[in-house]
Amino acid sequence: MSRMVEFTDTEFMIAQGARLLEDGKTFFVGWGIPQVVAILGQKLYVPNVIQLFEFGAIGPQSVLPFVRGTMGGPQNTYRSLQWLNMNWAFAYSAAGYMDYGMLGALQVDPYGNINSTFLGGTYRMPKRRFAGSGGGNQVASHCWKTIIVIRHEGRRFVPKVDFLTSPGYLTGPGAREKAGLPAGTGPYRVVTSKGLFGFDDETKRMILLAVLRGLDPGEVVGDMAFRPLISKEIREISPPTEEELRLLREEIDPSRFLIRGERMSAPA
Amino acid sequence: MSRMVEFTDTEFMIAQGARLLEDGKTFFVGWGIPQVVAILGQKLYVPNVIQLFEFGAIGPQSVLPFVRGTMGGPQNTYRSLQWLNMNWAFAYSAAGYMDYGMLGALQVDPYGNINSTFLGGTYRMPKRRFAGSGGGNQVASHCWKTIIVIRHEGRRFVPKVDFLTSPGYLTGPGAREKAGLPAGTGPYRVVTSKGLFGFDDETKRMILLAVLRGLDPGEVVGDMAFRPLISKEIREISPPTEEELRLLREEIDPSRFLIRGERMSAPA
Amino acid sequence: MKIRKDGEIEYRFEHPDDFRKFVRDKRSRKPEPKLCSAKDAVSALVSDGDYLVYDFSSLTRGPQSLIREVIRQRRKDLWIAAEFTLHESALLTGAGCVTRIDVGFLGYGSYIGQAVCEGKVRVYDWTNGGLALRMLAGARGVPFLPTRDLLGSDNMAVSAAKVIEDPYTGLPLAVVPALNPDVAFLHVHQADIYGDARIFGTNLFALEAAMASHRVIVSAEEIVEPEEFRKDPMRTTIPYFLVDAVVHAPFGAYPGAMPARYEIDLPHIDILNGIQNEEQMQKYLHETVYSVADHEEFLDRRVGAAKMRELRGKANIIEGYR
Amino acid sequence: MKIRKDGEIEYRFEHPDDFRKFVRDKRSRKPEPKLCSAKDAVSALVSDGDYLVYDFSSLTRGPQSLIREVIRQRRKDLWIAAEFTLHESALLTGAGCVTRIDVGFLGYGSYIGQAVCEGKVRVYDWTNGGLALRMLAGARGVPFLPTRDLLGSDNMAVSAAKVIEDPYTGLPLAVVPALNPDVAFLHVHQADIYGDARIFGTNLFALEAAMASHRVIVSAEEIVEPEEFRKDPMRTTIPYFLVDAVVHAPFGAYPGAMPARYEIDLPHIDILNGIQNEEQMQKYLHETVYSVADHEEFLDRRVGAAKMRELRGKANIIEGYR
Repeated sequence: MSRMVEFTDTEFMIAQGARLLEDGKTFFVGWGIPQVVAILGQKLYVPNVIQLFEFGAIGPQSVLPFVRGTMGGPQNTYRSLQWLNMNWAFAYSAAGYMDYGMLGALQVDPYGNINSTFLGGTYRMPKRRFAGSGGGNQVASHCWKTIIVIRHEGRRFVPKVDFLTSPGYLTGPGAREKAGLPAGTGPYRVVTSKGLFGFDDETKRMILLAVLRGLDPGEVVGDMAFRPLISKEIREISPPTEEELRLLREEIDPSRFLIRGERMSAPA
Repeated sequence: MSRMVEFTDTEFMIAQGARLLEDGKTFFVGWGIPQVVAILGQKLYVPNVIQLFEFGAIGPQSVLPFVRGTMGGPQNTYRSLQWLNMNWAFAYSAAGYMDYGMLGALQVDPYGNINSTFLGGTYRMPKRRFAGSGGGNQVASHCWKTIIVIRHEGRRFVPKVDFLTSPGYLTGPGAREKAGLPAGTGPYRVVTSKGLFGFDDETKRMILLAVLRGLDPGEVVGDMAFRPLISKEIREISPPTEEELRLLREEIDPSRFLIRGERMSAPA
Repeated sequence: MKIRKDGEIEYRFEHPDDFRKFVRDKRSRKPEPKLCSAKDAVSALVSDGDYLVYDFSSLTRGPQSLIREVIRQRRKDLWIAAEFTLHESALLTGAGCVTRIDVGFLGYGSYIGQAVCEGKVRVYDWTNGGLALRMLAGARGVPFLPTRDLLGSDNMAVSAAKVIEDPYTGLPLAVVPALNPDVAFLHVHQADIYGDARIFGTNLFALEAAMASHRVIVSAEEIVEPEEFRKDPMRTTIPYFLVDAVVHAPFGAYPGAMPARYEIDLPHIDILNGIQNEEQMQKYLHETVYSVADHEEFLDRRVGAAKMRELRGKANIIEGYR
Repeated sequence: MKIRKDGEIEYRFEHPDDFRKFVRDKRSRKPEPKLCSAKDAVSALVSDGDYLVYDFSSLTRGPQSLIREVIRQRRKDLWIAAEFTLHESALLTGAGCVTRIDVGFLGYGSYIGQAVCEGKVRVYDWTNGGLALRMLAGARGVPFLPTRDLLGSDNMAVSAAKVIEDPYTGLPLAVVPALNPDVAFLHVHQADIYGDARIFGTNLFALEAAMASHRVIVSAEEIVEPEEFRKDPMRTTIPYFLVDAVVHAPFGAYPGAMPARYEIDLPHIDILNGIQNEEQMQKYLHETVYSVADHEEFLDRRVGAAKMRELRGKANIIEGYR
């Protein structure tokens, strides 16, 4: 049998995200994991991707190693094409210049609606309160294709989000346009720690496209609180490559601040 | 009898304008004569006036001599506090930061409404077409006190302007507010080549406040196509001082590009 | 009246004509020396119940020394815009200074989340883009600005954003009301004694906030000659007539970073992130704020010359920051 | 469909979703060399019937060499925004290139005024502020922006500006529709071969126009290394992915001035201002445009090295322009 690769769920999500990027396109980068996805992708796969940050950095080329807590600092605004401010950053996305956006989520529903605001209880009296939208709502509203990154825990995939922080396809086909959101936009992929989902063209519901090598699709969707669609042929996702892991662990995040997580393994 | 001073109507209007400025206030400067008014005023009377130009120069200290046709060039953006753009310039005025504005006019009506667009005929088929608003409409709408500078020719003072380019008091008291224009704004003074007009608090109609020394108020208003109010006591305006004329002729506009005009004289 | 109610939602709103009158009557255009201590600036310009905004974040170029001074002076009932902010919300809440927060991004560490759950502070979610746009509206003197986000999200329901029909296309558009804060804090690289200020690098809405606010306190790493600004007007972020007080505050962004000046103090940030309960919060506030008289003493006794040297040394990326 | 009618008023308007799709499908984000001749740029990117905008004015940093190339190629039925413009409107009208003008400020010299009276060109008065705001709306991807001017004036009646009621105060507000031009011309101090561009000094709406337009032609006094832009991102006016063509055009603003590079040629400007009739106009166009193959030959045979030396020498104010 083939050699097993060891990695964390975060490393797997980051690697998947990096592989999804398209060279020569623009990428609206959210806080945290997306920052590392952008760096890894630019190093390995998409040298000409243009990163954009909500705080006004247009096209930076981040300095390595990634220093945690430097959102907006010299390391991740280094060698930008242009330094502006937040209203200009969102003008770029609102006018259609941002091809991809990437966001984390606490909860996601079958239509890719994102909750990053609170869990349980009510808005006024939540059980647990989190950061909220930040610029996520703008990213999910403006970017042509939004990629959601979420740890694969069943309870995170809910029929209805506790709070709709950032719009997916809302209630289904045509709902975004009806609400006034820019036409032709919406969630594109959901990267999890076990697989990759897309959205069905007709129903706009989440559909399983691929799973980590060695995993059983049935098990992957088994514990989800809603039943996603399942593509006829499920692709297999190779685990993080040696090169991806080396870059992540040695060059990008040697302090393991962002890449740490649950240990996983899969056949190389 | 006292010595007579010789000057042009333009020089007189510029001198009057310069005397109206208030030190330590902001002044939205329009094209042409207002530029020279600002320079003369800053040199002689109001060293701390902050000039603002629609093309984004905040607080420039113009270089002498005034070079015609350099609107936006290094000479009249020199030593600015800040260089921005047009949308920011009008943000300053819209948010209430501009105390005074100064505009020229083809026609003005009893309420200080300004026409700088066309004379005669219709908008589609005018007899004579001119530059139009430029930024004049914004200046007259946003600034707290707008000063109008106009050559004293009867036909320019009309009951109704051929085209309302920049708003005065529109149809009278309360009309600006009713139209949605910022409260408490409006025309403040009308500087002509023979006298100075203000606006009656109650009726918002133009009222003669002062005339050039030696002129008869009755004659000044005699040839106007509408009958302005006349203040109980009409002040006397001294002609351009030696210092004003020296600065204008020797330092500010030696080429006499802007200050030339009809010859006048008055007792010193 | 600057606070409005829309059902159970409260939002800060001022009629543009009222703000304009304030700008006309109360904001001097005269170049006057405004250099003063943080203590004097905050006591003169920040009152209980004020709405406060700041730029940039607690990790980068945030006005941390001014925030600490507000805490030291125990202001009450403040309303803040937690725009791209992080620890400020938690600290100001822990110190009992803040009762309402427009979000934004609610920072991290579990303390502030708990405070919301326990009803210690009332939050209104506008999103970062929504708050930045509200500030732009306030700076442009218009009562609202339209945008094609927020639509379809629950942020619409918990803020005073509304949906209108675009008169040109019939499109539903979200609109947000102008925001004209009572006070804005801006920590900058350079300022002169009149208030002309320069920020190097990106900013959230520095100029918008300065134009839209009733009062502006600038804290600066360095005080430079007024002449410097007129020699390079493209570099001016804020002109003096938008500023009410200038505080000379080297290391004013500490424990955050000041781009090209000093790096972030990560161990200190970890302490902040680790604050879980009231006891830890009060201990932190005592050590960093209450037990020192001012920012200078804080640097002296709680940070130290060696640490500052170290952090300065780490700030090795200076390209573009001039 | 990019032209709308509102009664007898025509205005340029594009649904924001249509412009967004164009941006997605037709505007490359790839760094590709875009250096080309004015001839190639204009023939490839400017078509009959296009809506054209430019920044700054014919006296200062205007894209005069590009305007002359448009005339040389005898484009027809153009619609221009005469924003803070001066002679361009007259020249383009005299050359039969323009049929509609959004005003702005209609320049001077009596020629253009006569053309309007004779119905040679159709004008729509939006005011400078109105046009700048339309450009900002186009750049921000919203169908309109509100403003507290235009109200009560006749410009409302001869443009497609409308009055709406503010949902927060009930105030009447003027709104102007977004403008998304077909082409924007920007003459800049420095550009690289990909299109990154720097303007020194003030501008009208350079970034707004570049973001809001379908195609952008940059003409530059100087071509610099791409590296230069990334070393000083605060100085970047336009990033490369907003630009379609880069033309190296020394003295491209002639007879106007290029701040800190060369002064205005006043005698030439006097000739322009003196144009009163068709004969003088055609004579001027023949001498300065039709009878020379391109900008280089124009400088060579119509301006001359001595004059250029003189104008360079007069540009003695360089402070701040870097």
